[in-house]
Amino acid sequence: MHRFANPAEFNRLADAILPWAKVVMAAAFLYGLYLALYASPADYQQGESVRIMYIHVPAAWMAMFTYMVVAVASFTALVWRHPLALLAGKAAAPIGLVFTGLALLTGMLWGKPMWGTYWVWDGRLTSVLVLFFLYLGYMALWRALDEEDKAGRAASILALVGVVNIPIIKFSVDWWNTLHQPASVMRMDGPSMPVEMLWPLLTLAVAYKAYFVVVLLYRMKLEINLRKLSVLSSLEVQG
Amino acid sequence: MNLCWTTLPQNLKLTRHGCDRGVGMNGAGIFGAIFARDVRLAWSQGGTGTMALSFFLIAVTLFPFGVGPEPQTLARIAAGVIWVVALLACLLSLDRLYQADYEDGSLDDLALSPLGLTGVAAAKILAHWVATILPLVALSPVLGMLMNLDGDAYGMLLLSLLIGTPALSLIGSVGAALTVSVRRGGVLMSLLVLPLYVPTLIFGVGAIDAAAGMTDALPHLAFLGAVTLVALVIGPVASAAALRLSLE
Amino acid sequence: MTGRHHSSFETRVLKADGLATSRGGRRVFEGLSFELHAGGLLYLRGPNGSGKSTLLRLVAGFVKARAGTLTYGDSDWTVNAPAYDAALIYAGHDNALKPVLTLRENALAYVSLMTGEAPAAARLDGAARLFGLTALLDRPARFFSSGQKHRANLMRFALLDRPLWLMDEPTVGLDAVSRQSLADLMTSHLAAGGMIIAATHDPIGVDGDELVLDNFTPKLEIDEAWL
Amino acid sequence: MAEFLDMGGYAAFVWTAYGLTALALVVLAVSSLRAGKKARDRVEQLRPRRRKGQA
Repeated sequence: MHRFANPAEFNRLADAILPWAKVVMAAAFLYGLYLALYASPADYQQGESVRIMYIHVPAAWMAMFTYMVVAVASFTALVWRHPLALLAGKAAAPIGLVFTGLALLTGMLWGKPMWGTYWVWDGRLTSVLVLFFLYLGYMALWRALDEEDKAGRAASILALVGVVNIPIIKFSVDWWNTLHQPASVMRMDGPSMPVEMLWPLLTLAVAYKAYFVVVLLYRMKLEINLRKLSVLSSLEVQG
Repeated sequence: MNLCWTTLPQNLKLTRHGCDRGVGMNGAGIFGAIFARDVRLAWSQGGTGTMALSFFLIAVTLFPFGVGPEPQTLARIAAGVIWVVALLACLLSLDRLYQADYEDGSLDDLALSPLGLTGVAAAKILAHWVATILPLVALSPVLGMLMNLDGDAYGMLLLSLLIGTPALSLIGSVGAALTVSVRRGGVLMSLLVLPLYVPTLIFGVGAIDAAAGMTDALPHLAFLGAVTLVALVIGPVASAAALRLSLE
Repeated sequence: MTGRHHSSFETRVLKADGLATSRGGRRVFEGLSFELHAGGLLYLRGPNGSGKSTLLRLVAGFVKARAGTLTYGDSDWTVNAPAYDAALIYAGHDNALKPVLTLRENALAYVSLMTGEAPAAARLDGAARLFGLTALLDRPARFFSSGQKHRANLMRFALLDRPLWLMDEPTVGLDAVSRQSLADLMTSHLAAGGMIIAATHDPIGVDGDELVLDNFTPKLEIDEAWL
Repeated sequence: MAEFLDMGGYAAFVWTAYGLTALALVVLAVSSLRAGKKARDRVEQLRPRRRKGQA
């Protein structure tokens, strides 16, 4: 079995990483929020509401990034039958779901002042919505099958099928978006942005990533202990 | 009669070794047998053929009651409604694609066929598409009339359904295989599969609207075909992997 | 014997060495070894849950072995699927019959699934006669009693010429006549050089070696790392 | 300070967005941490008894 296959080895690694990740997270959040809320200019068009972008875009990025993590974990779990990789997928998915939910929420709160309606069928927002359903499907499949190991591998297959389809979905939604509504709402996230706006965005992106590492390790520890519990209780049953 | 297998090549076409009358082992024969049996079952009593067709008819006729009978309104949403309902009919009929075999134990036999589970899945998907989806496509012009679809779009309606619906069967098959051991897995399957149907729906309807609006529908069809090809690569392989899980 | 033509199998040795597997997260057996040669019959004994069915499903390629090797001649069945060698017939608990199809159609479907060709009519009738199902050949399977369904499922052993037979509780629900037919079928298969592994409690009347699954229960239920 | 809080009239949207985001992230982190601790404690509870049983 691989070096990281047993939980004790993983816990040691996690305990080594956690303090550093927390420090980076705290620093990046503090500095990022300072930049985002105070030390960056308002947009000439959107005014102060552009500040919502600083937490909307990182959330959307992390929503996508987390699904990639789930897909890689699923691939490892299926190809090398690695039990911890299986649990990593299960641990990461809820975080991805929260990021996706936040991206949608902040997208709506950003759209309302500008376009007068909360929901705008903008290409990127719609892709994030579809991603939300992919997360729901993955997590529902984990719970649907009674045997944990089978449920994990079934969900892993779904994640791999999903990750192959994500670029196709993204492309088709953007295509559909230009077809029906040429003006795009969220143009403000490309590098074409003024530098003063890029810094808060990147800082908060780092903060979100560090946050992801911290919570993923928390949830991995949780999943490992839950697995141990089911193992121990199955032994109790046989006495 | 002497069975003289030594080592059999592990590809689809397993040729007979120079036996005098050994039992033949041809992959095409096996594929055809599975296909024929599934098409037969789809249209036998309790099969999905009639069910999908009647759902398709009834569900589309509901829309005029909902949005009102004005021809302009119906015409504008005709392509979208027909495609969405065809998609749902496909999803409904896929629920039992593997579950029936799983419950009566014949999934074990399917897994033991020399064709291999990927070939078996491909045969069953093709049977589902031919037996359950083609009738819908054949009927779609009638529903086009009901929905006052633009006159020039009928050809494109058929063409886009023909090119796009195989992807629905292929991806839906993966959902069916993943939920084969789940009681009432149909609801879960739709959650797993519907997000993956979005590209097919967008390009499918896009082609029809382009034809109706006298613009070039070719790009839509090209992307629709591309999505189906990707589904063709993923569908049988992922379905076989999922089915192997349920055999353990 | 009824019109079952004589076939001789050029079979290869089925060798299991140190097999271990787990099912439902629980280890089932460990260090299990046996050897089966042409003409050999192996009975699997042991209480329910000791892994009789799991071992049969492992040999059939449905369950993956966690450790150990299983070779059939030069083909390693722990690596590539036994299905491709087309060397075994597996009959599980369920009777794999489509209720809508008649017995003839079900048999035809099974044989063409395994070989790509339809069975000879004489052979199909012979198999039906063997299990006393001639009258039901053209009736849909949904009218069959469970005993008839089970006998219909056993017909597969008379329809295909394959060296290795895997039988899971074959005698369940069989009356005396059918039990004798099964015994005769098995005897002639062994005489022709075939091999059989049967998980069963009651005696079928054909002598063979015994493998008691209890001797291979795993020492450690779950590996230490997860405790 | 008041002017900062007003966010150019968009106070409601900006602060709701930031507030809900902070809330969601904190709740996720804390619940994950706490559930992990609870599960670990129950594992510790079960394990010694198991070892005693074996001894």
